[in-house]
Amino acid sequence: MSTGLIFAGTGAILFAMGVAGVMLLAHLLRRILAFNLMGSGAFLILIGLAQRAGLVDPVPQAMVLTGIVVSVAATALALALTRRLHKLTGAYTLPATRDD
Amino acid sequence: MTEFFDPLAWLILLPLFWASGAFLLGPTRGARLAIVGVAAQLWLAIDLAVKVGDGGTAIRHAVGGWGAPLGIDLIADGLAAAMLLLTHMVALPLLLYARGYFAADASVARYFWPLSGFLLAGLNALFLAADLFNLYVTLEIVGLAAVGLVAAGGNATQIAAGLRYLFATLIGSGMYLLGVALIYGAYGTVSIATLTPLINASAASAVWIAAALMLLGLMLKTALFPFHYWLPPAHGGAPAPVSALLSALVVKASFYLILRLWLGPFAPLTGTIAWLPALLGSAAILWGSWQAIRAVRLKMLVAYSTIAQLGYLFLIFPLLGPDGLALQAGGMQVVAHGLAKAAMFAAAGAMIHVTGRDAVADVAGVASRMPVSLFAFALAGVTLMGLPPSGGFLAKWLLIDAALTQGQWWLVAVIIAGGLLAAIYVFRVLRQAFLVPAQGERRHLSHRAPPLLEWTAFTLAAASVLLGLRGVDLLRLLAVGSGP
Amino acid sequence: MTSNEILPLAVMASSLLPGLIIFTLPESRIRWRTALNLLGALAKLLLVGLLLAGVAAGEEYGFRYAVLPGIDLAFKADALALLFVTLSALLWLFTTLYAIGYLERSPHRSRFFGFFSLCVTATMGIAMAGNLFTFFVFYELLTLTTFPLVVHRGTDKAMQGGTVYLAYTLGGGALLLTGIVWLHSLLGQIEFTHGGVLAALADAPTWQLQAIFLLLIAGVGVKAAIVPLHGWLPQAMVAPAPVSALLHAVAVVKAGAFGIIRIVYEVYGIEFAQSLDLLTPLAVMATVTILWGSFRALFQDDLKRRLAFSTISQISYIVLGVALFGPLGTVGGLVHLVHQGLMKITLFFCAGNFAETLGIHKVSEMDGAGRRMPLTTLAFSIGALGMMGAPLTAGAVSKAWLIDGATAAGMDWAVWVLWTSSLLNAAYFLPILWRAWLRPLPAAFPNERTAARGWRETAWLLLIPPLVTAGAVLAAGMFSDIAWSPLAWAQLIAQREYLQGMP
Amino acid sequence: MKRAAIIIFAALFAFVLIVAMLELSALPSPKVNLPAAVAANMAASGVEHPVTAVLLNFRGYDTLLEIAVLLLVLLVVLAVSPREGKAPAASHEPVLQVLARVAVPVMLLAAVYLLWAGAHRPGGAFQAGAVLGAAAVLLHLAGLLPGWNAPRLFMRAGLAGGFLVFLVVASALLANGALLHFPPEFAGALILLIEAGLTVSLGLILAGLFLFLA
Repeated sequence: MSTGLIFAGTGAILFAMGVAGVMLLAHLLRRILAFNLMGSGAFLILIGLAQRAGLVDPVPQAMVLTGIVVSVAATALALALTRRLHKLTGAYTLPATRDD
Repeated sequence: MTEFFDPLAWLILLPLFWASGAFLLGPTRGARLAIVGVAAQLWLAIDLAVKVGDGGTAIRHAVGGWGAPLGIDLIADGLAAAMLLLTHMVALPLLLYARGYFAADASVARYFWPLSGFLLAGLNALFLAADLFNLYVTLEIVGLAAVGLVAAGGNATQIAAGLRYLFATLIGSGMYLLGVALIYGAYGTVSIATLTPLINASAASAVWIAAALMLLGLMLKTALFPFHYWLPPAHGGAPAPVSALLSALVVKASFYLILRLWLGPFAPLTGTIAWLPALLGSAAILWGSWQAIRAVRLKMLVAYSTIAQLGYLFLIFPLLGPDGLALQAGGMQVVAHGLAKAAMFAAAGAMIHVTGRDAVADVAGVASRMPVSLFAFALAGVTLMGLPPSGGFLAKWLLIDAALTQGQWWLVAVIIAGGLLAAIYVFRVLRQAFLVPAQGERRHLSHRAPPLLEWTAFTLAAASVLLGLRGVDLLRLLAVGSGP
Repeated sequence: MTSNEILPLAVMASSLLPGLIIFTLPESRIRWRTALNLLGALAKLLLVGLLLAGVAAGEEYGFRYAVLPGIDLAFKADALALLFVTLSALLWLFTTLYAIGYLERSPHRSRFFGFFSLCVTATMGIAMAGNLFTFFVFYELLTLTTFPLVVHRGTDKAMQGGTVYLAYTLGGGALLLTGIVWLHSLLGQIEFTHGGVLAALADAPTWQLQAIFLLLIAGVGVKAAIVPLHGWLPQAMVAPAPVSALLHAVAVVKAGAFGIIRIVYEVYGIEFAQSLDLLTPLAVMATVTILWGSFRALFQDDLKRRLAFSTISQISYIVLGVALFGPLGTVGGLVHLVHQGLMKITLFFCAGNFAETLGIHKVSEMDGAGRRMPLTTLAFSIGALGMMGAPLTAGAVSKAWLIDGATAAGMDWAVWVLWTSSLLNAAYFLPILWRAWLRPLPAAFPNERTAARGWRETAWLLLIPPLVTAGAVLAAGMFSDIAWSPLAWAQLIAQREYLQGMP
Repeated sequence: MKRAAIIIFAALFAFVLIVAMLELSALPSPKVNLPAAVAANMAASGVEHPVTAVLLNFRGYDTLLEIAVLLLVLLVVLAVSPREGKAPAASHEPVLQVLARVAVPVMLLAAVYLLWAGAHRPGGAFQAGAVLGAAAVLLHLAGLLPGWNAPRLFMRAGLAGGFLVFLVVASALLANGALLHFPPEFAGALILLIEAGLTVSLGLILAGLFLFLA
């Protein structure tokens, strides 16, 4: 088994953990971390799977760089909203939904 | 080699320019810049639709001059051109509406203009993209800009709705991204045109997983039942022009992408499970309508109606056939609902603006005070109910025709039931509006709605109805570049 | 565009444009509104006159506009269309005059007259529809434009009536749409053609064609108030009197009956419908409706409700005429479309006058009304006698042709039905006439306004329309043999449907 | 119950995914060979490092949109963090201050190096901008830089400037036939121009994501 595949396999586990985390964790900071785990998992698979034969492929690397910036941006947005919510409601969890 | 004023490139560049410009210049001049920019974009979209429609073939723009698969291509076929046209036909009246709506509230307006610019840029880029990874980036622009617009109001409900929406959209794009990673791993490319001939029914299981992940992620972003939980608070809680943009356009973008993938690269994989989206779509129609019927707040009613109307779009998947009826029905429904729902949110916003209250019950007496807004609401309702001569009616006709041709009787029943349920929630509002209000309640109707708010809503509603008379033209455009 | 294309469109525009302009007029511009209304109505009559002359001379009027691939918005002003168009255009003029008088000083008149004009436009569209698609478009438009009129008063009771009306008509619309699209997917086209288009589908499974027939008839049957789809009609009585006149005589109920005629003659074709065993069930349905409506009318004390059940019964005369399978019955049904309109609008005008002038809403309050309002009561009596089929009235002519048709078709039971219904009609109309003319004046009418308004009997605008339509009832009865009478026109149509349609 | 179901489902998903990837690795290499295409076109790209070439030339359009994402997120952060009155003064941390006074000049130097190095080895505008942003955050944490108020025109120009430079270059190149179609002879210079602009703006944006909230 090549290094690339080990990375990809780790990515699969991280992604699954991230998804479970986003669905299960109520605390918003934890949920944001879980989301980042998901992203990292996907990035690892993108690079690892493409390089399973051991050759370096610059295209997925560039994609991952782009993806990281996007995910930084999304994380910043989530943190800013969480901070604002905490300031307004004093809670780090989402209020229960009401249909109306 | 293309000309300098290539509409494909400028449809993406222009909104980015005016979004940055609006940020630099501040809200007042930013608003003017935005409206001029969107007007120019509308002209470009019309120009593109004419070119695509008359030329009869898709138009391609190779960014960087490399061409796929090394570079990224932009492709405008009939479906993309129709979506771009819809986007700007909705956006221009809505931005004018927003100018009136935010006139009193500079703090929200400050970031509305640049954010709506980024949203439009993202939508245009998404409709034109022909590269799976590029699509991921455009999806994120659209998703994050939409979340921003929901949250920009800044009160606790809006922030919470924004966060809920943010997590939904991030899980959706995360699943999509994982799918892209697997596809790249399997085929070494993310260009849709290059991929399409490579994928067949004997593809590796990783490709099947990728397709499932991408389609599911996009369904989450489209708020298909049962992934709809995030939509009502987001669309019902945002300021009216934002709700209108989101309901009319943003959810359509991810649907557009589902359709693209379903008909394109994933076509060999999806044949056997086409009934699943239709089943979920049927559930969406019934559940969304039911929630709209019992909603207390007016904007919630409209938001749940969006869930129901999105359901219709997913009914087309088992009906996609060589006759193209189902695809035509889907395209017609996207355009008709986009115009109508924008109009409905705009009209509801104008009513709430004047009455100062958000409950369906408070609409009583609006018929005599705001006839234009009510008329706009009613015309939009005609489209949602699928009554003639609206665009929604043509969509329903085509859909029933497709279902009957394929012998899918249960879909006919769902479509008919959906129309009647829509009538219940639309007439719930109209009935209330015609009621003579009790004497004490009149004081809430003290000031008049700005005419700009009322008439932009009316324009959108009238367009959704008049679309019913131009059905042939839209279908001719949709046919360009579709099918084998 | 040729003049033969423009004329049908102009007929529709003559009510559409005034309607749209009226919406934008402020409430206070009474003269403008009145002028626009009358100008539109007169222009329409003039245009219809041109069409009538042209069609009688064999000209063909029509217009097509592609909406979907293979589906057109198609209009054709043939003889059958013009029967309905002429009736509606004529009655629209009188109803407008009446409504102007009736709604004097009440709020929201711009809205009322705007939707009123749109209703008539939709009716014209139904009459001149060239295919089922176009028919459906205007059929639903009629539903939408009548709703604001039914709920016009804005009271809880009006809302309830409006809701019931919508529930029935939109439900019917859904059935109709299903039937139409089903037919379209089988046949590929849905044009109205003399002699029908369905014979081409003779190979298709019979059950499918029968099911489609059921869907289509149920769809239009809601508006035609065929039992058991009639529940909305008595409820919709909460609307103002001019709206009731519109619902019962000019537009809605008529549109349903007219739809049945088009479907039987020009979609299925009378011969083909007969071969599918569809006409006898239709005749039975009509019979049940005729008897049930008359029977229920007997027990209504509310005057307008009694009239409403009477409408349910009378409209099915038309359906029965269609189902009798023969030219005589056809003529009877078609001519009754016109005659019933004339008679029923007279009755509703008069009922409105009684309510407006004396506050009378119930049959039991009618005592002595004829002494206080002799002219109105005279018009009412003519209408009522016409409904009973008394000699020299329009009703007598239609009944005679229907009975002849039933005899010729060998359906003797239908003759008995018609006679029974006439007896029932007499049983629920004669007591009203008796009370009005022969009972002494009561101590006071429920809400008499004659003195307060300075009227001799009632306002002129309320009095003239019923007198004119009552005169028309008599004229149609006495001069039915001359050219241009409704009967002559119905004979022309029957001739075209039966002779030209056959290979 | 729900918790257990999700965990089991996630584990199952990871397992299936790994199996699928193993199956994929047993198949022959993909038919499309992008690394070869990148290598073949390196000469015309204007830079020497393949990742930078993909990032700014072959797939430069992705990067353009990615900067748009960052800018738009900054706007949302500004929108939801309305600053009432003056920004709070930062706390006084003597030890950190010493560290910051030493580290920040080194970080500036590192940023310039990273920007320049991006052309032929790992590095580039984003990395350089990240270092700049980190320097600003360090200064703030050390109490040497107060949190930022809602941006004035000058600051807004700095935040959006890099993106606007990129946008202007991208659209000007339409005259050369396509969006971002670099002529090989000017590609290197134009890419350096874009990267320099981006470094400043990205530094400000990343710092802003922290400091506008602080």
